[in-house]
Amino acid sequence: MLLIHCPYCKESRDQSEFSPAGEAFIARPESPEGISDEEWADYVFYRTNHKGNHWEQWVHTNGCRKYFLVERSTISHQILQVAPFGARNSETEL
Amino acid sequence: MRLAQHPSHQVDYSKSLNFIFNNKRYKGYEGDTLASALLANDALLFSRSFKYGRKRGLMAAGVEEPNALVSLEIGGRYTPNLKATEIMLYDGLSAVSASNPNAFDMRAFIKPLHRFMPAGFYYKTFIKQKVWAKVEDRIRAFSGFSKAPTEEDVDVYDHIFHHAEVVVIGGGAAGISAALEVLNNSQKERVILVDERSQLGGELFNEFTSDEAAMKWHKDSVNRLLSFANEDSERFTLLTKSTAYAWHDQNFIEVLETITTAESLTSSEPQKARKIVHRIRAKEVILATGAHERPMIFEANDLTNIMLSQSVRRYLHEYGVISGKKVVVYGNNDSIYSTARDLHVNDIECVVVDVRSSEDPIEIVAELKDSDVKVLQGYSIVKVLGTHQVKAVEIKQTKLQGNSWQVFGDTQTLSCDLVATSGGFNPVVHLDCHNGAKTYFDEVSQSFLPQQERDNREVCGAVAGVGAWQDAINDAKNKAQFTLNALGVLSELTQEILSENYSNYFNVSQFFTPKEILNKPKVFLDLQNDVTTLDVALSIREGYRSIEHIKRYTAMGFGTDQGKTGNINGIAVAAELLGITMSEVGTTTFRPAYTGVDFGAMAGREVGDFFDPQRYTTIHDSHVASGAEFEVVGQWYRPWYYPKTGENIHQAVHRECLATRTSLGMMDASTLGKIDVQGSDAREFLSRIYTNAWMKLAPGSCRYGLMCNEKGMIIDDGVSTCINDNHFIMTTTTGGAASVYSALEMWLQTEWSDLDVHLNSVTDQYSTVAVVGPNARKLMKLLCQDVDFERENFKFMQWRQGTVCGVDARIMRISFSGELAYEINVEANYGRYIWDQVAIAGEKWNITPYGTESMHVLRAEKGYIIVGQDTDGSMTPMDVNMSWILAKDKPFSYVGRRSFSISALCAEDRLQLVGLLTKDSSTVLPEGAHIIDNKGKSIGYVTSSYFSPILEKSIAMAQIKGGLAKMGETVLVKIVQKKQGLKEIPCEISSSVFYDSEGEKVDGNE
Amino acid sequence: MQKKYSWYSLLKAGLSGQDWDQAIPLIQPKSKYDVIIIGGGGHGLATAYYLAKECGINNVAVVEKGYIGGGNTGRNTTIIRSNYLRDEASSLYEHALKLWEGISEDLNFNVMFSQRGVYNLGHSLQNMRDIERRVNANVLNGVDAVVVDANEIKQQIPIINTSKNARYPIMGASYQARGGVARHDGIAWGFARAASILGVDIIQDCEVIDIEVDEGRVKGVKTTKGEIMAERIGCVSAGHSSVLAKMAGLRLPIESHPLQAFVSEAMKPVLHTVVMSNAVHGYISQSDKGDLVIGAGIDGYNSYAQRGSTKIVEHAAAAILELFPIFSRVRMNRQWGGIVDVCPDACPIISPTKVEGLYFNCGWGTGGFKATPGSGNVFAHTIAQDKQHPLAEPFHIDRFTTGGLIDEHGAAGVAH
Amino acid sequence: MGMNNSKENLMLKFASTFQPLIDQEGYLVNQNDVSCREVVGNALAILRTSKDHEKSKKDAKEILDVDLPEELSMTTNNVGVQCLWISPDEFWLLHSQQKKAEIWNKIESLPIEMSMVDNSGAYGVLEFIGEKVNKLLSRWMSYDLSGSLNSGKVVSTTLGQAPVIVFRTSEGKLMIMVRHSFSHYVAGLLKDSAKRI
Repeated sequence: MLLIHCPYCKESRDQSEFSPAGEAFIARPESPEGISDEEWADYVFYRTNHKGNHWEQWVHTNGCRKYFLVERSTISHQILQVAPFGARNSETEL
Repeated sequence: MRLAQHPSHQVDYSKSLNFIFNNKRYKGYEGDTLASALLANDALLFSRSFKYGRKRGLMAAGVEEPNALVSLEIGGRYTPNLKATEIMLYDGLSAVSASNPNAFDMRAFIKPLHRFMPAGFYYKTFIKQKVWAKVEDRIRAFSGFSKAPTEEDVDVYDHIFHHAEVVVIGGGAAGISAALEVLNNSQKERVILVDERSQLGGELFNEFTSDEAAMKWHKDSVNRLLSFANEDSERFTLLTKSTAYAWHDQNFIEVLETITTAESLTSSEPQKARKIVHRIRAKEVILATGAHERPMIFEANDLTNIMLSQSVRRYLHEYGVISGKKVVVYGNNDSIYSTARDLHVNDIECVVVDVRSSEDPIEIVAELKDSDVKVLQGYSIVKVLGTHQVKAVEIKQTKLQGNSWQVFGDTQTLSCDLVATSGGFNPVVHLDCHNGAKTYFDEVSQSFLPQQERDNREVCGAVAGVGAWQDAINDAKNKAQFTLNALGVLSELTQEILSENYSNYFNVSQFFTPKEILNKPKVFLDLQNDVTTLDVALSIREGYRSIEHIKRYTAMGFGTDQGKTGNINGIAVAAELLGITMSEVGTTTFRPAYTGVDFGAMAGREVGDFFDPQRYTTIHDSHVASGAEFEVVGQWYRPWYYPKTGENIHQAVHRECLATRTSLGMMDASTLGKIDVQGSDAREFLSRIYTNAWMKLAPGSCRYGLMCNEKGMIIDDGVSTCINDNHFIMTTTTGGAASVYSALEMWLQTEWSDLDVHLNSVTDQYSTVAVVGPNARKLMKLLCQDVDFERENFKFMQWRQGTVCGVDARIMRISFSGELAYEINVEANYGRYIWDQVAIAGEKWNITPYGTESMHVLRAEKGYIIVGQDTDGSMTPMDVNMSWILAKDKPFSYVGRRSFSISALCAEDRLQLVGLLTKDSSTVLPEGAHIIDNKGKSIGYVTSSYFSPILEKSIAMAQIKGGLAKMGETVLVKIVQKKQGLKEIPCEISSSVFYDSEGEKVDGNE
Repeated sequence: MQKKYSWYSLLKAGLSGQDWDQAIPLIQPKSKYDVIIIGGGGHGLATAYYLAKECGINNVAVVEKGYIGGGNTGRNTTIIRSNYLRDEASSLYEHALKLWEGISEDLNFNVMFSQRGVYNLGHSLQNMRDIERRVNANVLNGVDAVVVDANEIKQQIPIINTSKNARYPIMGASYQARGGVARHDGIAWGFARAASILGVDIIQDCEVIDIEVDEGRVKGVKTTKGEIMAERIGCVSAGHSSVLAKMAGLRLPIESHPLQAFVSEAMKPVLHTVVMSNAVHGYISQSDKGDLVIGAGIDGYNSYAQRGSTKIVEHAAAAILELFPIFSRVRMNRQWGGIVDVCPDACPIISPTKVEGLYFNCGWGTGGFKATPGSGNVFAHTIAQDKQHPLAEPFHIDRFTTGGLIDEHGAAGVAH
Repeated sequence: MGMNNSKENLMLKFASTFQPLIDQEGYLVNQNDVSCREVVGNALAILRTSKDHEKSKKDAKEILDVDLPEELSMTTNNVGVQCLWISPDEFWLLHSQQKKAEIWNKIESLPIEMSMVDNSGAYGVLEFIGEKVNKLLSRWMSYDLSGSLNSGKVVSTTLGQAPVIVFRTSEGKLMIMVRHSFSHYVAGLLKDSAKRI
């Protein structure tokens, strides 16, 4: 079981309080009608599915109900850092 | 036999216990294990092996024991496949061998055929599917150890969460020392010490007869620990009879504690759990898990009374038991001399055979020789003589040439009745490897050691390759200091000066795997699964060369002992045969559990009623009182129907539906999800997540909404109420409540954080009583005076705030049946009261409570869909003929809209929801039956089907390919299950609105 | 020439000290092949076998980064059935099941396919509606299936708990008699041996570190054992598909998740069929060795670690006790995890890609083992003809763009 | 009609879902080392605040006379309204039924970006007393009760599979708020585990 630090509660809690919410930094297209089916499919279905350090979304379901960002190794499960939502918009840019 | 009493013995000679093994009565003492007690009674045969059914005795004294499998007790306390070495004796214990060594055994009977049944035998035989199908069950009958239980467990199991700064795993010399070092040098840090045995001390007991200092250190240290446990229980927790069986991510450690050893207790309502799983979240972990001794290998090494050297010592020291009078102690490391010395001290005749020809003999060897103990160095056992039990050993001279062992010279025979062997020690690295750590092969100790550096973890003592108890104690203090530093606790290290009487057991020579022995039959590596050196050779010869392939091909290490003693010899043999080093061969992966964990313990109390929460409305008890049958929806228990005495479901539903359509019905609608939506952007938010328009919905009104996901598929629906321009209350389906709520939060927080909207779940805040039927208005007028119920003043799809029977209520005029209906929402605590008041006041109209089944019929008569029944996650609003609910002119591209334009979602032959009327109106279609085309292929299926009491005919809804364009066409529903009577039922595709298509009923009477 | 497995050869070997040939020869890669299959699991080895046997392409290499059958092939609960809901899926899985029924003879290697029947339990009214719908669809598609009620289940499986008061009472089930289990290593080794006999090179401990693409066409692979060229490359690496895709500059509609399983200590036979329950997430059968083989649910987070959350395993144990209370004192012996490649519509991708000559067979999620021979068979033809095998057509990767999903999730969840 | 349409004696009509589960003295669990009883008569208002935390604090103080706590803690004002931190923009005002009207009269004056929701009917409040409270709860709670739940601390977590709010009002007293629909489940767990501590 992972031990996850909630950036809003500012405490580490057992994984059972949280729910994973998928890969991070997948923004909804500004104007869905303006893009091709390929681009739409890429947003809805396609994923990078990193092997290694991976940014993902978690929600503190049974806690403060906030969504936040987690950088976690999908190889070792080690959590490298967490961030409140919107603190960064991509793996690099802060 | 039992030796004279000695302070090192951990049995209480004043408490004698009776027990039964294989139907024979025996006596033992408190503190005995089943194994030690049987040895004391000279009962040496324990069970039979897996493949060849060979008779087997004890090899070890702990959890590494491969042979001594038994089942314990009977009935609700019957437990299969326990190791006799892990069962603490209690009065009245009753056990039988997993497979009885004294009964006839087919596997042993076909001994002459064994040579034709090598590893991988079954891959090469019974290749015809038909033949395999015939023989498989007969072959299966031979497999397995104990019989399965036949009754439900009478005991219960608990889980307990712990949080500690330091967890020390292993209560031997190192573990004790480490725990003490941390406790002595810190103030508030919480420490947990875990040990699998009932007495702290581990292997240290083995030193007691030869070393006063060991006994004294043990006594003092254990007392110190116990006083910590008693005086500062918040800070120090001592878990004995507790095995750390798994180490998960972020130092989450699971420990199985055995509470009641007396399995024969007979209480139906146990006051104690049988076992407890402690789930420990630790900051720092200190591993002091020790090492398992491994045997030397030689021909016929599976005969009874061939035991591990340290196990012989352990039986000697802890239980005062020895199973032989004339012992050959054989091995490749210094520990064998300690064993010989202890035997000699106890006046047991012994000979030492050491494969190593020593240049500089150590002190203890001299001692032994002085005391006339025969010591043969540079000799090896090549074969054991005897039918089932050891009678003698054949030895030959041995020398190491380069990297390979040579065996030469004449064969000598030494008669003996017990062989104690030691091939070195395997550090117990299992836990460390559970969450990803690696091992490396250490040439000095000839063993796989845990990787050096690791965050938040230290290893000390034997598991770290430290081979003398004195060193282990100081090593542990050292590592404990590192742990303290990691916790930011500053303290001074003080080394302990212990006895001079010193011997390093990890002086081990290279694995003894000479060709002369590897090529012999019956040189066993895995005794439980009968894996021999020849099997490993065959595996390699056939190209299964990876150690994982060898394991799988030969089944080496698959037993209940998980190869704790045998695997490493298998790796050594593989290395020898492949001509590579042991570290190149590597180990197989270590996985939880370190030792077996009862399913019951894994589940804990989350079984039966606690397996999953049962959620009730505040009106539940009333439903129970009126004899309702319940339907489970998500976690909710909803009334399904309310049978009167003698009624079946059809009669009850028929009555409920007619009463509702003709007069008055009532239902508990409290389980629907309710989400309070507030903020200046509440409207905008609703119009983004629902497909229809919300900007103009006036306060005081309600509106139905359909929710899709980005794939364009329907996921939920419900009515939302406009309280004011900035405040709405949304209802969701019962099953969808949680997922919808978190989906909405996700949109708000991750995509639309600019919107000023707050969501709050108010599902539990309200009890909802629906009053349904032509007489509903009359009833409401009775119950509530401060609301004007006249139809033109309180219209359909409106709501009013009022007082119902003195309780504040939000009354919504909405309908899921097409009848005049009101939903009374009150604070949950008054739900039961309102329900009762409605029932009383409704009596004059024969008000009838109805459940989900009637609700389904009533809504189906009107063609209203149920998300999850008429849709399945792959239906668009167009598919269910609800294009009318798709707003065309919303500026924002609401969720799912973009997908509607994708080609496959606009295809004409998609499954579409339509009505279906059987030509014979009395025939009710089975739900799930398929509609076929003229080729007999499925073109859709029936989603909902009922006999409509009010229409007195069968009605159904179905998904049919291109169905919306096929109105009026006749199709065939094919019944393909014998039970339902094979037939083809002609039906007409119709509108799915079967009743009151003009919608006149919704205003009720007057 | 490889010795054929038979009673005669067993007898001979028994008398001559088990002198068997290498079933899986130790081979160094050549510099060029007609086809390279990346991934030495069941699906990859099957693909190579059928390329050689049915498509006349023998110059094939299977490159495996570890040991063959060491991934999901060796980590699943070996359940085999074909009673899927959608026509496209059931046709594919039925094709596989038919191959299973003859595979041991075809490969001259007993993979111990045991057709002991598979029950899929229903615990709610909606479960039962879905079961009715699925079973009827199966029968119309010529797939053997039947709906059984709680009493019939109890008769066949006396140790199962059919009490109405259970938290998730058993209301009924779908039953497929031809379904069952097989020996997971057996299918990998059987295909490997048979493929080697037909000239396929199986190269273990050979990790692909890059896929070489030139002007939209695949050229070969860089591996830990050097560069290997090929005009056509088939990727069959389950959980690692996204990693390979990245090497070729592609993305996939796939996430890798942990899926866990565990076995008990071996007992005398007591459970003679396969029981699955999606509602409580417990899947169980008893192996020929006698241990209970139990599958758990899937973890929600991405992982390549081959381990998952404790909670999921413990829940599976609880689920099994709901169904079989008598197993409470039986002990879990070993627990492990695989990496499953999950597709949004719970159906596989068997498809060419934007890169010419590069094909992917992935996205099998939790259902891959049962498809092993069928998957390899249709993928082999897809690679050989550079055109999807008819049964594979619906599983083109483009379906995620055109919307032609094959939703096998069934009911989205009970709701009223 | 003989039906009581007045707003008097509402308590007569009040029925908590814990009511069928408690003993005569109102206890779910009543042992010498641990006790658990339901505390009725509470009202609960959920206060949601804007992104401008400072302004929200000011408004809450001025309009509602409550001090918004920072992170996982609670405040109590002079008229006994307890304000619990649930999330950065969510605070629960726990108060007596008598205070309810008073608080709700102020809602009109709340700024638009703040909102309030009445959830008085949604939760049952349980009071735990005794030295074995942590021991009992640690059977079902992963949270570090002994190490982290100091007096005045508020955490939302799970008890078994039920979402709950836990807070320690004083050294010896711990409160848990349970959604009504989970009351049978939670009561069952507590009674069962209490037998074996």
